[in-house]
Amino acid sequence: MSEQDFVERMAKFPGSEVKLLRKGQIAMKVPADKGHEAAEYLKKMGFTHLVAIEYVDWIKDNEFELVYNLFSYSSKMRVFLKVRISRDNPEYITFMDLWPVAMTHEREAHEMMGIKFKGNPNLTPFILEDWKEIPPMRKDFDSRKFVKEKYDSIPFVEDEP
Amino acid sequence: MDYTAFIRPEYVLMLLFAGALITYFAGKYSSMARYSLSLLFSGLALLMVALLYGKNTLSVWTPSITPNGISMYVGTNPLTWFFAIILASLSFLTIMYSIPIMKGKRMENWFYTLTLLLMGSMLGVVFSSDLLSFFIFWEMMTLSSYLLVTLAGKRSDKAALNYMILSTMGAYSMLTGITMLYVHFGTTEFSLLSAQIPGTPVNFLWLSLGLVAVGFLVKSAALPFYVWAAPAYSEAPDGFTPLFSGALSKLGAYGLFLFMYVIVGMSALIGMGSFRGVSSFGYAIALLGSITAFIATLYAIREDDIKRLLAYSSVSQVGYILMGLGIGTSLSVAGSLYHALNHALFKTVLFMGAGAIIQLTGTRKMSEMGGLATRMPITFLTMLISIFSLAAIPMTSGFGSKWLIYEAAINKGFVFIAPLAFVASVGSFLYSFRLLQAVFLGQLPDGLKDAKDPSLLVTIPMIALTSITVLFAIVPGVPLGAIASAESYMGIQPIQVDSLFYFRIGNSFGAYNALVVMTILLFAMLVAMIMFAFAGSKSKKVDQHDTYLSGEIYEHHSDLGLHYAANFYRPIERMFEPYLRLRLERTYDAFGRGYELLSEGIRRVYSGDVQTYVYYVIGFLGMLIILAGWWW
Amino acid sequence: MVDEKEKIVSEDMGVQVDKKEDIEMRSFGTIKRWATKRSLWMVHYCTGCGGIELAPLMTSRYDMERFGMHPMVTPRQSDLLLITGYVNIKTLKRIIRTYEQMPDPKYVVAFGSCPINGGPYWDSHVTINHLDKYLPVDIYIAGCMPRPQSIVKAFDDLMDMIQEGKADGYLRYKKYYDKYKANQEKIFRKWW
Amino acid sequence: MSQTKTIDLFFGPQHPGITGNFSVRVTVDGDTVVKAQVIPGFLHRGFEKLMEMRHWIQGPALICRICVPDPDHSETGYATAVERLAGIEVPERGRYIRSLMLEMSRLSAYLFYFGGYAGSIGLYTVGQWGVGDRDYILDLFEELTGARVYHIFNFPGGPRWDTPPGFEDKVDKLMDFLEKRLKEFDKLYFNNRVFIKRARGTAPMTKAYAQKMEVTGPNARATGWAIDVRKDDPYAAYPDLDFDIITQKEGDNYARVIQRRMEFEQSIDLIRQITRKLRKMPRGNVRVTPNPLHWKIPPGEAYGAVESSKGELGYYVVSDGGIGPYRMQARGPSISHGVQVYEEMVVGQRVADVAALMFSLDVCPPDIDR
Amino acid sequence: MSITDIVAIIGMAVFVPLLGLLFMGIARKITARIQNRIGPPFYQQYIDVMKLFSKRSNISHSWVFDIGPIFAVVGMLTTMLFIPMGGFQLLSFDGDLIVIMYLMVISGLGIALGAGASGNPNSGIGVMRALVLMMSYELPFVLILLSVMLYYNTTSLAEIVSKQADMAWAVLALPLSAIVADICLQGQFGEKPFDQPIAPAEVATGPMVEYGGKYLGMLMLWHAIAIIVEGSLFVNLFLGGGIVFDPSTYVGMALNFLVWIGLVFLMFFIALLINAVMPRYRIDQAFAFYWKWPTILAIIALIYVMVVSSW
Repeated sequence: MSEQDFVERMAKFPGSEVKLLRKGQIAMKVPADKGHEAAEYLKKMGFTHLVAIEYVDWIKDNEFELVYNLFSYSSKMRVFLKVRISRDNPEYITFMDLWPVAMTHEREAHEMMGIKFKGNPNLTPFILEDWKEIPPMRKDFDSRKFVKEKYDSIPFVEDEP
Repeated sequence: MDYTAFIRPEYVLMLLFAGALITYFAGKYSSMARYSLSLLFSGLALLMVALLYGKNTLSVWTPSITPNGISMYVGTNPLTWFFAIILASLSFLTIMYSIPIMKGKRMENWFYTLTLLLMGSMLGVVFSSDLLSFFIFWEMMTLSSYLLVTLAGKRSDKAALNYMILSTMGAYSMLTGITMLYVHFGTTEFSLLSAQIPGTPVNFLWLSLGLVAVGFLVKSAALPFYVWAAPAYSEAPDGFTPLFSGALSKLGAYGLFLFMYVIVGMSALIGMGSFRGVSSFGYAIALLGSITAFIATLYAIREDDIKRLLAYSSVSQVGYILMGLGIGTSLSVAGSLYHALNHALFKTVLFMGAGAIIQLTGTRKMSEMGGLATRMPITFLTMLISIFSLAAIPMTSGFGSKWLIYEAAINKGFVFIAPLAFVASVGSFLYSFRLLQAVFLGQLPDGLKDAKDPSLLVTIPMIALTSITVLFAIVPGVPLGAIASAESYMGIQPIQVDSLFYFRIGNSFGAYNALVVMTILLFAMLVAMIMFAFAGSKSKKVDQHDTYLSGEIYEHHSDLGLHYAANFYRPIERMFEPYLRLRLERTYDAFGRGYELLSEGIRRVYSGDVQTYVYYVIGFLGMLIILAGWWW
Repeated sequence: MVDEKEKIVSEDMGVQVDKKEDIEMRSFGTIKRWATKRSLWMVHYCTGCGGIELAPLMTSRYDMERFGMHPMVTPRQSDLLLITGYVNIKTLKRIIRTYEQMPDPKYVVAFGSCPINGGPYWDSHVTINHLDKYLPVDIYIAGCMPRPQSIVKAFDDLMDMIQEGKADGYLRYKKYYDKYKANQEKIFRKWW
Repeated sequence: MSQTKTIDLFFGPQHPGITGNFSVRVTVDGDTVVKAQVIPGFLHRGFEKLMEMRHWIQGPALICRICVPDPDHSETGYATAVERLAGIEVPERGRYIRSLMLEMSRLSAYLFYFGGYAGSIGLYTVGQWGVGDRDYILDLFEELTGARVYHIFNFPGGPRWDTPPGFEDKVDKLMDFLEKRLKEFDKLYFNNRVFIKRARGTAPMTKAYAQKMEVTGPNARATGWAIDVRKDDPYAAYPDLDFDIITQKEGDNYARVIQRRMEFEQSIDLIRQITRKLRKMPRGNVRVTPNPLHWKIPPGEAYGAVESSKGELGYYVVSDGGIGPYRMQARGPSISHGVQVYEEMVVGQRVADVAALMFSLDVCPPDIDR
Repeated sequence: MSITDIVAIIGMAVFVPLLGLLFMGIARKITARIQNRIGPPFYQQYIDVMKLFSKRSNISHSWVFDIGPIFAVVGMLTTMLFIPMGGFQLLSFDGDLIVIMYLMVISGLGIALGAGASGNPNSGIGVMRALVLMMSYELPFVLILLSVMLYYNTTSLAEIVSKQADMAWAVLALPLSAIVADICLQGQFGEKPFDQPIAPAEVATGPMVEYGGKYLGMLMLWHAIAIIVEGSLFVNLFLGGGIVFDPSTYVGMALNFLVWIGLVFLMFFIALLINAVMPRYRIDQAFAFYWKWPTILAIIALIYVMVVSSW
């Protein structure tokens, strides 16, 4: 099956916007409420390998983009399944039922971006410890300002006269 | 008044039986009277037994009710005295210890009455000098100990029943043997019997001695009959277990000593067949003893229940006593008697300590305790020394006895018995360390933060017994002196004891000089202490949670378990599990079930709920009758 | 975690004098310090990228066991704490716990640019930029990563410092204990 | 704290039985693990955030620090992603040099792996030999790039410069040496009866489980599942090289170690192919990069993956047309087999095998933390 | 007991730890050479002990924790004095092999107590492994001891040594026993493949987890003595106690002593070589190993002795 066939088959999924990015990489955008359905659809097409769940903060659109990076070992194709959710109340459903490893990726996205995944029982602190600020990977988190305020303000111990 | 006239064994017995009765009625009204009277009677009895040292008496009493003039004989001799002093002192100390431990427990009054009764009947067993009174006291002892086990309440009923049924089985077997002896020789008095033994047919001796031995093996919980021991020891009231394990289990060994060496005698025993200069009968007992020691050790390694662990340990240690007893040389019999003494000393302390800890923590599961060493230093130290004695560490008297038994076994070239016993001894390090680790070392649970040593009435008996253990480690000659006279009474060449110094035991084969070993140990201890105290700087005490957690922070994890106590020896259990699955209980159960099927008809007559073991007893009894009938 | 008495330190460390330690220093000090410098056991702890260069250092090419240095498992047994690279807050907590479990005298060697001033992670939200605000460091090794040769040189310098009594990080930690603790508390919010 | 039936052991962060600054809390009943909880994050530096504040060309300087034992794969993964996004074609010689570096890096990582697993079961000599031999590879890296560990050499557009003269011969000589050493390792290690006894049958992973849990790399191949990014999503010079995917069947510790040992041989073979090609090729043209300071990349997104020594290592790069990445996210191989797979597989193992399993899966904690 | 005896005892008590430390230092050097390294100087171990004792602070969990190192040194020091050492038969007539076997246990139990008191689960597991390992190698070892005791018809180690001087060395008379005993010696030394109790990657040095400073220094001394004691036990049992020359002259005595040192080192050296090229078993595998082949071989050796001695 050629790349074009895949694009056509994906385009059949209701509400999807499909784009062939380059050789072997396809982007497919679906509405947020159809994300899980689309993932199932793609999994049936042979995209069995969930490489990662990528998360992008499109602060201008006030949206988070979740990119489910799927790969098919049978046809050596890759598809970025994209859904966008609102930044104000970031919440999405878990994909753990399709790919168990999604649990870890979702844990990470929850911690770094503050997205809640309904159905994931394990959204506990993962990499950070005692983090009280806004999630660090968000675009509005200014890391340099934070460093200045937190670490650079601490005095040296032995700067005695 | 010449009170020495009253220092006779029969008066000891009378005192105790009367004392039991008085204590019962007095105790109904006042607990203070109960405590003081039971202490008084047992103390008095202990004093009298102690004063019996070196005496040889024999009294006859012919009751008018016996049809053909059977008389009852009671007397004392070195062998008897050796056991009597152990039994009496343990009974006294246990009663003392029970006062705080049994306070407010179920049927407290009965406990003291029965304990005095048990003390009387145990002393009766060792003092009796004829078959009939021996058997009567034996049964009294079984019954009173059975009742004591049931005192703990409902959960002990099944254990007590097991104990009773196996004891009954042993008693029937013993009775058959005794009857055979009586019918054959026409007398019950020991010395008369032993005079007639030479020249008796070997088969007859094998059968009668074997039947009698079953009764004793049951009591000492040797291999095929050990199934009652663990449940009975563990379910019995905490106040009774020290006596049960420390004293009562020795009587099986005493019985065997009595029948093998006093009644039958060494030459007749050898005449029954011998193996490398050791009588075949004795060899069988020794083999049984060593296998018991080994198997029971494996069971003890698996236990998490502190009393069951000690129970299996008891079974295993009694195995050593049987081993020395069976080999029957001068060294081994001395070792066996010495080990009986040692086991009485250390196991009593261990069960006492266990009882105190159970009372404190409210559980018997060792994995739920921990870190008590610094909170209960006296209990810890006494139990530690007792455990050293149990593990035969050379700074305690427990080493001397095991050393004698090994020497004897190796001297005879028993390549099966000696390694088995040695590995069992290594196994005893395993289970005794587990006890230490789980109860005294490791992390202290929050609930036990304000634990402290039990009252003086508990600690004094423990300290007393422990100091004897340490003392005998330096002067093993003292107990061995008494043992040597017992040996010569039994017609065995007495062990040579250096009467001046009491330190060195040994022969051409090997040697053990207790004084040198102890001196060097103390010297090395001094060196190490000096090194520890003066080299390097002082150490700072840290909290129990300030420990190496691979750098992790303790406070970040609320539910940490750091006390390694449960399933301690999992790797070794995994290796033995397939073999230990063939538990003997199951064999008995299977036997019982088979019998149940056979006696379907009888089942209709009885109305239902009858224990399977009962069938087994009935069957065994029938078998004995058939056997005995066939012989005559 | 430090007693009042222990805060007093000897004179050749450039601070106050304690009689007992002073005597000790004079009598066996030289031998003790010689033994200490020739037998530095380090905690088996790779906190960052620098740990990768410890492996060649421990093995046949650079073989630091020649100097009596080798890794020990627990902090209780060790003398030397190597901070091998950037320090993240989460790690810093463990480092401090480990450091406090080590017996005196103890030394800290910091690898690479990151513990000095943050290195390439100077603007990262989790790496502390100056390690010596929280722990006394005896020797820094600059570079990313420092080559094994420079690490060996650093250890050599540390040994000289120990012999001269200048490696006084653990004494400084005691002296400024309150200040160090205050800094640590500021950064952790929830201490332990 | 109430006394429970189980105890908790911490493997890490400061523990020899761990593959870096990482922590596992195992709950043990007797000596069998009943529960495990992975605690990562000790190596977290926020790379993805830092990258957003850097230029495109500054990437390799930072990105190589993600996984220390195997830094070239990180660089190349990032470079591949950016090249795909910008539509850059690397010259052939550049691609071959890249492959050469990757395979050398794989060799050095595997030598580390052998030592690590052997160390976890007590055979320290392998570690000493292996790391000693690894230093020769580092010497060659130093000759080629000027650095021992972090090379910062594989930029988007190609390697920084061409190989120095005579480099290919030196590489070939080293390969001969390593091949000889491998025979000694066979004697000492791979055929050691105690090693086989401990490793065989320990913590087996089935192919179905590997597929379900997205296990990649040698761990997946050890179960008999023939996947390899070098074949599935080719990059660098791999489409032109001749090699087959090696697999094992059992998927236990033994298979995982032997899988690496086989791939070690394969890497040596690949390097020989590359040096043969490099000698024939004209020198010079290795790189195409526009002016680095004003280099802008059109908006879009791309993913570039490489087969690192631990599994699939990929970079997802998003551009909004600026001078640096809008978003960059790394997909480390350990994110699957270092967290969930490990937590599940260690249950039922003995305490003795907790570290061994960790080393045999070759968990690389910085992959998870980043 | 004369003054010379006391001097000899004290002299030995000082000399043996130093010798053991030297052996450990040489061991590190040899291991380093096997691993293609230069290794520390041979006197490194002395420096380590000096450093440990000069630590400025030590920690303790409770007084039971302090018992560990004290008992370790006490037990080994005592055992040492009852073992013939190259012609020096200090107290070996006052305690036979069984006494020695049990004296050796004291230090182990002491360390176990101290380690347990530290309340660290790692040390608990380490102690468990040590005890299980002891139970593993003790079965074949006891069978071997029995074969030697039966062959020479004595349980006294001093007697066994002197009888070997008259007859052939036991390693020639009972080769199978010697092989099995050497396998057991590997476990007694705690060298790989039987170093489960201290396995760093598994239980982080097991019983020693919490010990540092002077505590660790004392444990190191204990280990130093233990090497000599265990090696010497083997040398006495199978290599004639190192007595080659006529012990009545001073020169002969001195030479015998040197031979003894050499033979003990030889045993340690063999163990080291195996140690350097072996990973460790799991503890249950070690147990299964010892209770299988060495035990079967030991039984065969025992049968051989019984057949030989009954002739």
